[in-house]
Amino acid sequence: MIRVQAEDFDIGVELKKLTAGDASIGGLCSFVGLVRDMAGSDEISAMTLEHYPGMTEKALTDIEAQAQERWPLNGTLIVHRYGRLQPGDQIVLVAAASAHREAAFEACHFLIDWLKTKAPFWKLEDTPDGGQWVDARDTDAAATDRWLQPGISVPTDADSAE
Amino acid sequence: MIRVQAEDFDIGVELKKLTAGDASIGGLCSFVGLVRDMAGSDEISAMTLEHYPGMTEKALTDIEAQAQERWPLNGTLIVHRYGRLQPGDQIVLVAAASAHREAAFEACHFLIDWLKTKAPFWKLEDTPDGGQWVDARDTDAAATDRWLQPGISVPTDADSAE
Amino acid sequence: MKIMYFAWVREMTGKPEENIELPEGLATVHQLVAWLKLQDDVYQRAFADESMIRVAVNQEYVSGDGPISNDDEVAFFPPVTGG
Amino acid sequence: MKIMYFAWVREMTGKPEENIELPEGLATVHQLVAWLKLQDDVYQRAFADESMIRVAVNQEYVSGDGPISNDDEVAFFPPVTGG
Repeated sequence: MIRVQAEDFDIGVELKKLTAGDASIGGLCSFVGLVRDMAGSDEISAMTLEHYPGMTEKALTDIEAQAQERWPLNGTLIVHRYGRLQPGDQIVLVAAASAHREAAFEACHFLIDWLKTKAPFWKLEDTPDGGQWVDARDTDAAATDRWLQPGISVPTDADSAE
Repeated sequence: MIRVQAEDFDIGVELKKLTAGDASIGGLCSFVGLVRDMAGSDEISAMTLEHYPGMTEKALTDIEAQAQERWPLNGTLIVHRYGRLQPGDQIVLVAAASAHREAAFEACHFLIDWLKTKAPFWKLEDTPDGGQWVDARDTDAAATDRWLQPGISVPTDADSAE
Repeated sequence: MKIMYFAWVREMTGKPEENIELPEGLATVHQLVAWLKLQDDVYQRAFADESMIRVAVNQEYVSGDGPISNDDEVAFFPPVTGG
Repeated sequence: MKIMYFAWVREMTGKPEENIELPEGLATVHQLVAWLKLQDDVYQRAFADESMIRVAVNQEYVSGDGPISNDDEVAFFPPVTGG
């Protein structure tokens, strides 16, 4: 399930919907990204998230599908906001539910890593020197690439009941 | 922050409390463990969680302290239930908030891995053959041990702004 | 062809999108960029460092030699920074 | 000394806890267990496979040669299965 919206979201409500009625879920891992008041050494008073309507939804749907292909998941969720946000505001929620804890953790980590380099969002930060577009980071590209290594193990169903 | 209780918890409320008022948090990772209706091949109709009051709180406090020593964290949370639970019920919530996404993920993963082999809880499952104490699993011991490897990297503050 | 610009690429071209008639003989993204640069200085500046530009054709990432046609939606933008 | 039992160890001893006067000369967990086994068959059965028993003294994990004294709270239980 993916959603792109200007409004804030309630983590509890979102996760409840994701797991409701499925008692075969043993583990639910989620990650929330928030606006920090500091980035590097510039103080951030606010930021604006621009995105590419249409392509964003396609990209997020594709990222979810890839996670579900790699791990045995009961459900996944991506909610991403756009528009003007303040320090402390929630930007994104990703979550993965599985029978098994390792699958939930790895899939959730994968979702945010891939989203960061593949979903068409751009951050414009308000700084004391005016608006500044955030640069893409090498560490994010590396975080994405690590999921492409042949060594990444996909847990089997057999030996890791939650 | 740790809590041991019979009552259910609201993930959204708990996580809100954990991050409230701290705009230096960039990432919040959480994990919820739930009662599955199947464990191995036996159908589970319910389970009872016994614990060791006093030692439980000590053990959880110690696990939190170790996470905070290993990663740069703004906050951590462990809420664990005891008593009688039904399939689909929430058992445990662990969460870690940090400026950085990798630290939040790793610390959250560490919290649940260590809790599983160190916190004095025991699960008694109702099965068609009567009550059965759940056996400790080798995979949980291995998951704990991996955090003892000298190769486990602790992310530095420098190059991974959220 | 619909061309879209996002983030600082949009700011540099001065418009979020435009419709053009794709000239005969332009078959790849590279060729389209080269042609745009000939039309106006704003494209010269926006595409000065092509290594900083990402391209999507019909909302899928493509490389510079990706094929284009007059019915396509082509988008130019910087590396993404969401999440 | 307060001795506590949890999970199936509690079921096998038939009690969640008991208070005993620690006999002179018992200085380690191992020695306590050996002494308990002499007192009653239920301890023989509960501690039959000591590799399945974990021990905490004053709510901290200890090994079999961990020291004990009459003022301690000693707990015996199976490997934990929470989370």
